[in-house]
Amino acid sequence: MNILTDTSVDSISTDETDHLTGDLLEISMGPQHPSTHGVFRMNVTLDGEQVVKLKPVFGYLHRNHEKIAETESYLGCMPYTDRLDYICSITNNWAYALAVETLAGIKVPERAEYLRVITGELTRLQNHAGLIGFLMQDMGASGTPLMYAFREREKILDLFEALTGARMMCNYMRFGGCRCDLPAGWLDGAKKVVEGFPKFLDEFESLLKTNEILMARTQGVGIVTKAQAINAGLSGPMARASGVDYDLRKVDKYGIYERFNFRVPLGEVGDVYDRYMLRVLEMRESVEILKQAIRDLPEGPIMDPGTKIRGFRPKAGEAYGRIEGPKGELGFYLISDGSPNPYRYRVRPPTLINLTLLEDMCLGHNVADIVIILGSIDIVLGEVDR
Amino acid sequence: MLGEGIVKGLAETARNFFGSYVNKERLTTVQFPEERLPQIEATRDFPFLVYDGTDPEPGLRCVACQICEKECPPKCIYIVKSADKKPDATGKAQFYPAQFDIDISVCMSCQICVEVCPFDAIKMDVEFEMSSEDRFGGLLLDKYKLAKSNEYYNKIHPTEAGAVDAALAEERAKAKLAAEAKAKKDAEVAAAKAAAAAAPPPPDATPALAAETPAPAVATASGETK
Amino acid sequence: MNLEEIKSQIEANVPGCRLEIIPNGSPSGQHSLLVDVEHGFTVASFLRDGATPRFDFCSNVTGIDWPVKEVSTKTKVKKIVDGVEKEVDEVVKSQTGGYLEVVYHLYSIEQREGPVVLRMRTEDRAERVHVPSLTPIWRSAEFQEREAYDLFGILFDGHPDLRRLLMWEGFVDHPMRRDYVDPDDYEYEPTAHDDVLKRAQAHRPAQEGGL
Amino acid sequence: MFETIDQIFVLIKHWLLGYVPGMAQPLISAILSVVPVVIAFPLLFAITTVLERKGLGRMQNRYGPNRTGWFGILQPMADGIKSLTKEDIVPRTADQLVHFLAPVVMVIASFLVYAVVPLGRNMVIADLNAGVLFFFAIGSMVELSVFMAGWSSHSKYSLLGAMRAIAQMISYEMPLVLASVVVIMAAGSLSTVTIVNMQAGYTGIWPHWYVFTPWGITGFIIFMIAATAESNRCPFDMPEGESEIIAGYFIEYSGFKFALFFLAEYLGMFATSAMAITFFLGGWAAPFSFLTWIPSYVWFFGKLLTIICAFIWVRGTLPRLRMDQLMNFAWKFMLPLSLINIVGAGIWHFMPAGFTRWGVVSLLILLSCVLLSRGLRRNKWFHVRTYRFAS
Repeated sequence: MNILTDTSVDSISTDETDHLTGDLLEISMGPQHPSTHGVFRMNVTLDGEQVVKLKPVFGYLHRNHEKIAETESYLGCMPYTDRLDYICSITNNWAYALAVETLAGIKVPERAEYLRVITGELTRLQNHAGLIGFLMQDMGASGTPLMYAFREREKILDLFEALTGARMMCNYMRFGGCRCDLPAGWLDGAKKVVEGFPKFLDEFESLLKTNEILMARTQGVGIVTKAQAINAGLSGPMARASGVDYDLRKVDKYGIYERFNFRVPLGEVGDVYDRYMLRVLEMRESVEILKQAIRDLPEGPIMDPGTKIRGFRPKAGEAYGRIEGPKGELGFYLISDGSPNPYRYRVRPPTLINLTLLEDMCLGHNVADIVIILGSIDIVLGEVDR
Repeated sequence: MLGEGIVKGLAETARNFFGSYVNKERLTTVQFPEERLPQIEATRDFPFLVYDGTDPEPGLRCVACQICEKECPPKCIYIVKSADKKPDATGKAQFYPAQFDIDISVCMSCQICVEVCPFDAIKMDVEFEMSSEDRFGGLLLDKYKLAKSNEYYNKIHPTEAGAVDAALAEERAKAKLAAEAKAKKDAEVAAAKAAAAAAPPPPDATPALAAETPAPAVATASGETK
Repeated sequence: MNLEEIKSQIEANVPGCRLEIIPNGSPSGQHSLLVDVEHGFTVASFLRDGATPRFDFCSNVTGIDWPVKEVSTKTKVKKIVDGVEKEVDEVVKSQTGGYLEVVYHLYSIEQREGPVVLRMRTEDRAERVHVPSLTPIWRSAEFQEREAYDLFGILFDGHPDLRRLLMWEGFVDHPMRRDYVDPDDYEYEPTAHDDVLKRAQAHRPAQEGGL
Repeated sequence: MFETIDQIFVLIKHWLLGYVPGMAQPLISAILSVVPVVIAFPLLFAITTVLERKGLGRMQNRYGPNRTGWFGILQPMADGIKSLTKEDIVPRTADQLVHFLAPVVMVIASFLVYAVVPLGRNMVIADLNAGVLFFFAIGSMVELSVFMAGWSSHSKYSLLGAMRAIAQMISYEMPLVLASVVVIMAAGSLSTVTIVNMQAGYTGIWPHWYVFTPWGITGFIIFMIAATAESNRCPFDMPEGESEIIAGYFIEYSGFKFALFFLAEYLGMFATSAMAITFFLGGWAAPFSFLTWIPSYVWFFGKLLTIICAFIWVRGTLPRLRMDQLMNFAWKFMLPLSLINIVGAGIWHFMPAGFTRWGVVSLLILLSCVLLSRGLRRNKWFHVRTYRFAS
């Protein structure tokens, strides 16, 4: 079996092999693997099909985002944040804008806050829809749920294009507000999409909710307890599936989230099924928020008139701003030394930190389970590797 | 009963299977080269340079101020400022870009150049079929490839272009008024030298704002009158 | 929740530790607590288990590089110049920085409080770059400390698995340091007008000759 | 007239054989029987690939292939040309000979089983009196070639895939055979032709298919589930599991060898479907007595296409099971149920005809089905959950 042993740098030694039960099999899942959601690699040691060791290997998509940002102006960093988690660029914009606003003490006009909530929640919808589709794809459902999810996601991306000009790299927010106001008829389109969305969720649920194969595959797989989740810094739906009641929209009440009436679903077990169901439930809550926000959207300016976008120089100091991104707590930590470029620009990537417990979750499970556990974490390599 | 959920799922896919034949909502695919989606007005991909009038050479609004070059996050714009001034579409002497290149293989379509441009000279295009066999040269657009007329801009982004044109017209009208006032004053002051100052200014190429005003004016051609 | 309160709580419970509140000049008002390296671990475990509120959630861990920087401050001093007393500007030059810093952003999920910003500083930027690892206390620091080690070269004592995270094994430098210089031997994507291209071109003959 | 159309292939064969000297007749006769089958089924494979891709596409709200030829009819030709012109890559460390032989063995085995499949009235290549036995014996050769492919590739993924495939195929061979035992009991013969003939009669307009008995329908369902697993179709496609072990045992194959695996897989699926038709759906027999004028082979291929469509439908809907769950299902549900089904068939045989035996046998099978599924469901992790919300 020597040839079958990986000899790469971070390969795991198999010295402790018990010769009575045979050799361990070491496989490298990724960086070229259809289910690692990008160029992610896991060095997996298998006993038969059971995982006895798993080491994630990062950095295949590393481009030193933080270093690039140190050479850019505060405005120039904004389009780069789109490319962190390229599925939900608008919430990345929001987190960065929030951090800069905290750093410089900028007030955001009310209409802009509403626009942020609307676009941000639409982002959450399309992210979660895509994720549950991909999770089913990882489970082997030959694309059908994924295509249904994408059909729905497409409508939201069309809205983004009509508003910001781009489907994914929106570059929509600015510190002090938003870049552009709604075009004519946009709100009606958004209303239609939002009202049609629960229909898609119902369809998706009747396709899969009571499916025996889905339940057998996902329940009891990749369990994270509440204490583990808090200690490992899990955030977003990952933490809430384990029963951690921590939604930054409720806790920090950033923006205008305290005005909206919505609930935070919590899981009991913390397995893949809970993570999947939580996303479905969160989508329903997001639809509620969107309905309220579209109803209440006030007129007014969308940019703080006192904020200078170009040549922006905040006072020396530092700030940590965080929002509840679709994937978890997305934070930006900025240090200013008074120059037009940030002295230090740090992204707190939710998906990287959610991966902390990957090995713990996978141990003792099968190869097939690794794939769905990874799928349920919802990683985007643009953000993990930055 | 075992299999209930499976049967439900089968019913759902069957519904979608037949639905895709009768319901246009279900079959959203667009057969691309033959069918095309209607152009969304806000769509953006790569920048282009707007020129007024019919000839791009004098009509380019760009005055090579190089703000976009500085602000461009991936640094894909390359500008060489001209040494001399040439009259632009309105007839005023302006600096112009001797060279204006955008490497669209580097450009990330963030439209920050559009936002920072004080002269409404650079705008976002919607043309996306730009594949080229030459990986480097073919994707490096010079100012002749980048220059597109204001009519084209009006066609692709009607609302935005309308607003820009209105603002520009207002600026020009203001500039004209100011220049007329100034010319009048000059005329009064220089009444003695009647031949030199009394000549009426050309209708379009009216001298404009004072040079120190940073407003998005097309031109600051006060040098002409002085 | 007040940073002063937490400071006094820590001082009462962790004897001998040196704490300092670093003020934050920005409107965010997120002041931070500088902890000495020797007591960093004890202070952190007290914050997680003993403090009120308990800071059970470590959100963000990152490194910052502060290279030696000369700061000149102008002060007006009365001096006797040429026998006459005059008010003269005197420039006092002082050095700041010269260390690497680790920042932890702590929150309390139970009490919904935070953030408490915890900082630790290494002695210098070259050799003595050790700080205690807080991974045994907060698991969430595991990858982030690895990243700080990778990108800044901060050594975390007590980290269970301190390897590079984003750069590959065998990479020598730490790219997030302020004085980092690109090795200049990557396969650059040629771009017209790019100074990168020029550098790459300038580098190529040397590389071909050298290898 | 209808008789002639029904027997047209047989008549053509006999007419052609008339020109052949007596000594060569057995050989030519064999060739004349084999060649149409070897042509017809790959053709069906081509049609199925288009059908599958278009059907899946429609289920997923998209068009599917529609660019090559009219409505994408020529897509399999394009695929075939593509795979023929692709480079044939053999890993350096692979066992070259076995690596080459594996797809060949698989295709040969897949073709051999068609020898006993009655495609229409008087249309069978070889009417063996142990035809069913032949079918299962040759069918298990596929396992050999799968293992050859998995082992010789010298890749970890292919090894995993081969191990999964062997475990799965051997486990599901059991219920597959046991489900067909009821038919053999009823027909009293191992010959496929006899089995079909036994089902060819009608009561009124209703046919005598075995599927219209309680043990028949149970046997049919078990047979179809096992056939899905045997032919590595979704939701039992673990040996390939493209999201887990990428392509399983044929991960290291490319070009035409890959296409051969693909072909063999579909041929295997057709063969087991054809056997299910033969055993339970009356083979080439028409479903109603007034429809017997339609040629028998049309009925056979019609039924085959229907079953293929069902396969595609299932594939478009279900996610994949996990290996251990798959094994549990085979050994704890399928196997006991097929054994009970045999008992049921026995009871049926010895009870007088009428509603009583319908009731007794149905009750027996239903009861055991419920009990067995409860046994599977006893697992703690098998419930629809409700969720609470934070206050």
